[in-house]
Amino acid sequence: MTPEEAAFQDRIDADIKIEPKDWMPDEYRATLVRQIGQHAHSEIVGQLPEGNWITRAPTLERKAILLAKVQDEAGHGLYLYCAAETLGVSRDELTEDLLSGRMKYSSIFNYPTLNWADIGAVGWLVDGAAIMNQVPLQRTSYGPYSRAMIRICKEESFHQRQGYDIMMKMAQGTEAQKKMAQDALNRFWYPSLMMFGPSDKESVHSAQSMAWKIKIDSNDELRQRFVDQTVPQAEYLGLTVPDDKLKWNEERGHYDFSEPDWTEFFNVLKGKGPCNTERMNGRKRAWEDGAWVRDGLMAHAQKRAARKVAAE
Amino acid sequence: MTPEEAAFQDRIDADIKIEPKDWMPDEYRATLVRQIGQHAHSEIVGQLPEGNWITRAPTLERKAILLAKVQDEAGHGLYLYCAAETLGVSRDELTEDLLSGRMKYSSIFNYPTLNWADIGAVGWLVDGAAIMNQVPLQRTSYGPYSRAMIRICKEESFHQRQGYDIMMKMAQGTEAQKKMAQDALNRFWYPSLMMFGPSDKESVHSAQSMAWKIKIDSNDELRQRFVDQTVPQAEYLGLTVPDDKLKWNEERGHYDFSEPDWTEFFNVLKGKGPCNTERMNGRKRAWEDGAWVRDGLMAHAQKRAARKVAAE
Amino acid sequence: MATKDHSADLFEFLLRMGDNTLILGHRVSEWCGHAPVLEEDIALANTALDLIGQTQLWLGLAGEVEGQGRSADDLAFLRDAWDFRNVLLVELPNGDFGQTLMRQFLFDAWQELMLDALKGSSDARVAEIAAKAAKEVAYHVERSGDTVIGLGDGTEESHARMQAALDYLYPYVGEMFESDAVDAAMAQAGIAPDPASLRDAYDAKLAAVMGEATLSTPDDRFTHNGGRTGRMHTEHLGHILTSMQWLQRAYPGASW
Amino acid sequence: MATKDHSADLFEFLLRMGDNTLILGHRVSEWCGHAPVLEEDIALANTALDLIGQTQLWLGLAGEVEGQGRSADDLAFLRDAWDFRNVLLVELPNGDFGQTLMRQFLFDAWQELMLDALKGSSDARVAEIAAKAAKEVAYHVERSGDTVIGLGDGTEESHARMQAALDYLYPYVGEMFESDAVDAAMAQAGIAPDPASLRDAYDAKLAAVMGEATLSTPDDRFTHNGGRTGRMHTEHLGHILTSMQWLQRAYPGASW
Repeated sequence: MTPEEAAFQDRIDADIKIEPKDWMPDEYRATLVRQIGQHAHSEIVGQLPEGNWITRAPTLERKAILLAKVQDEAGHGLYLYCAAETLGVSRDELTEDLLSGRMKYSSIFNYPTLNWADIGAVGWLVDGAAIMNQVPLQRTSYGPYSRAMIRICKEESFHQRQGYDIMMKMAQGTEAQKKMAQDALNRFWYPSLMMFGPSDKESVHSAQSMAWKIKIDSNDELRQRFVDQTVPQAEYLGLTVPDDKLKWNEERGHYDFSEPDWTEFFNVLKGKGPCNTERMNGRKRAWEDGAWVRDGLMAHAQKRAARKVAAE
Repeated sequence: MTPEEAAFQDRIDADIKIEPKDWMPDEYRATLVRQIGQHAHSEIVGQLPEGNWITRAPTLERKAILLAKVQDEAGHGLYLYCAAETLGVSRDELTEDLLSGRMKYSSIFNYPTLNWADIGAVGWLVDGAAIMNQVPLQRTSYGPYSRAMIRICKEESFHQRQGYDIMMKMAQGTEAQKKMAQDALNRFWYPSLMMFGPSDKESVHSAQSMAWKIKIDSNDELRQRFVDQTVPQAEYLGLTVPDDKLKWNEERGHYDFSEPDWTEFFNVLKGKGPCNTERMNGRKRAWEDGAWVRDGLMAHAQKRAARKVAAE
Repeated sequence: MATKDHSADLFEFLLRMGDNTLILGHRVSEWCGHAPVLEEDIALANTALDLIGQTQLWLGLAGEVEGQGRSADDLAFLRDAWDFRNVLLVELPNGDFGQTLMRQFLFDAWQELMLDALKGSSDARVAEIAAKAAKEVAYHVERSGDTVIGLGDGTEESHARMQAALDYLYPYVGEMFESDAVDAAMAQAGIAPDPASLRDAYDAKLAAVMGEATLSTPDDRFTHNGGRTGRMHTEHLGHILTSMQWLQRAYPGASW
Repeated sequence: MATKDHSADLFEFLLRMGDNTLILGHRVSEWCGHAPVLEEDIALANTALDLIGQTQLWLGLAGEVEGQGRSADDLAFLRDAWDFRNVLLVELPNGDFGQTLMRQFLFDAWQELMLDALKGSSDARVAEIAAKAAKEVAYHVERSGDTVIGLGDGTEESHARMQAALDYLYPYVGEMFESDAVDAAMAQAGIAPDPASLRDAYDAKLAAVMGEATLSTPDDRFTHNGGRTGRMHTEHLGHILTSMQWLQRAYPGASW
């Protein structure tokens, strides 16, 4: 470790935030760009499965809530792209990386939303898992990222409650609604467990990231925490978690549960999830169809600036 | 009148068909091209208001019937373009004329189909009026046109019966269905009357066209015939024709009825009907988006022909 | 408060207000996640959200005035096309981003004037909704106007697209200023202005924005109509309803 | 006839057959009036018509086998997405004309083989429907195959579009050849072939057509699935149903 690296690590160990102008190891910067960028992209792509139900939301109130939520997600994307920009990478560069497939987004958004209860499940399970991941990141070592996470977590927990509220309505509703709720849980349970990533034993980057406080808890710890929190909620809803092996382990003080199908996880990561193609095509189309708008607004801004100079 | 013209007129007066290779006056040819082309375009554009309900047809049977009908209309378009081609104008030329607005299609297709009963009304009233126009044209002087009309009329009367059958179901259905049926009649009555064109008194071309047997009956005669036929059918359905002045005139042996709003007619003709823009945009898009298909198939045909030559 | 004698007309007026915001809100919400730039995704979602919120107020009051126990949701999700009273403009397809923003500006500019007048309504409930909505709409019209200007006076392509959008949409503008017996009753009762009385101010606003945008407003004042009277909507409305009303139609009586 | 013991499986099998033709028929019918050339308008309408006609037969028999009084229309218009049993391939959007025809060919080629086998079904009703449908499908596959060849071996642009269509659609092909307990029961009863048994002939057909079309079939045999078991459809199916089922949902119990 060079003296610079040692000083850097001392600051982190002392819980002093790293700020954009501070020296930092290249690998720290690169890891952060990858992590923040991927998170930002997830917020953007994450609009699509929910957007799929905006035009079919069953009441005006539900439609308004869903719109507000999707708007928040775009806002989160914005915070995160700004945080990434402090590391010297522009939003357009990150977008190009997303569209070319060089950067990823959370695989969960490659699953379809097929009935209205899915919108509840996305809030309850997906946002629930996201919060589980994000809450510790409020204490992450990089200042702008930490501050973005603080803002985001506040809104996310609101979203999670709204999602749970939808599930509650559905679980207490008609037979068809109950069936929708169970169907949603069946389809989103394992993909939600996958959101924490494969077991840390298999993850190469984890140790360094944890030392740098870019990553705070292990994937398995977070997954266990999620299961422990979610199972009683499912029970309260009267829904059945689709796992025969799910059982409270008195000794461990945790639930035992089945691992998700990691083959499926890696397939989805490779682009073979149910919706990868649709999601990427959706984003590509938005970007390509919007080129004339971005160009037009840019040209106008330049004209205005030129006129202003000429007038001075 | 030149001797050629006189001989031509004699043939027509003797009910001998004019065939493609026969001599004919330029104006006869031009009038026929305009009339047949406009009729062909009407069949093509006429697919759109009905197509608007294919994806929403209420039963499998109704969907099948509607598909068969729309398919017939495209087929009619094909017969008519072929008849026009015998006069030396290609289908592509006619299509370009339609898309550039140089040629028209029947204004009735610029009215929207807004509820399922409209599909009944289109069959009953619009096809009904079309048949009224077309039956005499089976005897028109130009052979290919006459033969096309004979084939078309057979199918059209079938369509009209199907339309009336829908109206019957609706008129005998629930309160909402009855209301749909009445609403459809309210909106399609006057546009159907307009299908016969303005009063002959105002039409400059009529006399010559009638002498040439391109036009057989006067617009007003046909309109009266349509009203006389349709009013009892409406009564049988228990529907009210939206005309306060409608009344049986014992002396004339016909119904007295209100003229349609000819200002509206001329507005629609000028492109200001409710759906002119949508219809033309629909056709333009089909044509432009399909260019690569036409080019591709043409290129393939040429390659095949070239290969065949090379193999010989 | 002047409701008793005018309740049928007031109901109709409120449907017109609420159906406008409902259908436009629906259209705008179709953009979700597909805007040309992230800030626009946020702005479009925000606009849709405001419009749906206004719909809740207008249709909520409409149901109250009607007095037959219909909620805002009942009115939104259980009427068929012929019972809708929105102007045709708001039903038209989104087209490209330019067409969507042009439609938005043409509507926002009208809505701003209408709401401003409604703030002085003799019906306190109407005045209250108008006051709340006016704050949101002031922001909408500023934003949509700026975007029309930016794209109109942008590149050659953006200018051409915005001109095409204006040419396509302008023949639907006049309907917002048409008056009928309902409007006369509302005007007489001091509940709402005669829409025709708003046209001059609207034209001035349009001239200013289109001038800056270097766009030509068509001379022809011909207008399509039939939406706000329910006489004849476009074919688009029925398709909107198939999505919008799907769950309520497929699962009648369920609570969401 | 072997129905008694297998009626639940047979019902499921018949839904798979009928939902395939229903959903594909619906998709194809969306083209109405918008094809690149008039002959194609006719051909597409004709294909849709045949598919809807086959749907009436398959779903009609399904309702009969189920024995709960549901008609073909009830099954088509009153089930929600999760009860549909079509393969995902037929739900996918039309895209451009090339994508529509590529999807058609990939389905037609399977359907031809399936129907050919079903003509020898131990269930006379199934055999009869298959015999009728096979005649129509022989024409479909000839036409869609010729079009795939014509556009694949056409211009540079048409070639590129057809290759893109094949790349997009091929990962949905495998689902047509998957087998489960339902298929095993059908095969054992001699009612229907094991779908997997059709794959070799399909691959040969595909190789021949794609060869002539100068298109490259992807090597990867990965397949999306979930449609024919009902485990997980695409997001597209729900949107299809909003249109398809609109009138039956909005006006329950009416007769059309």
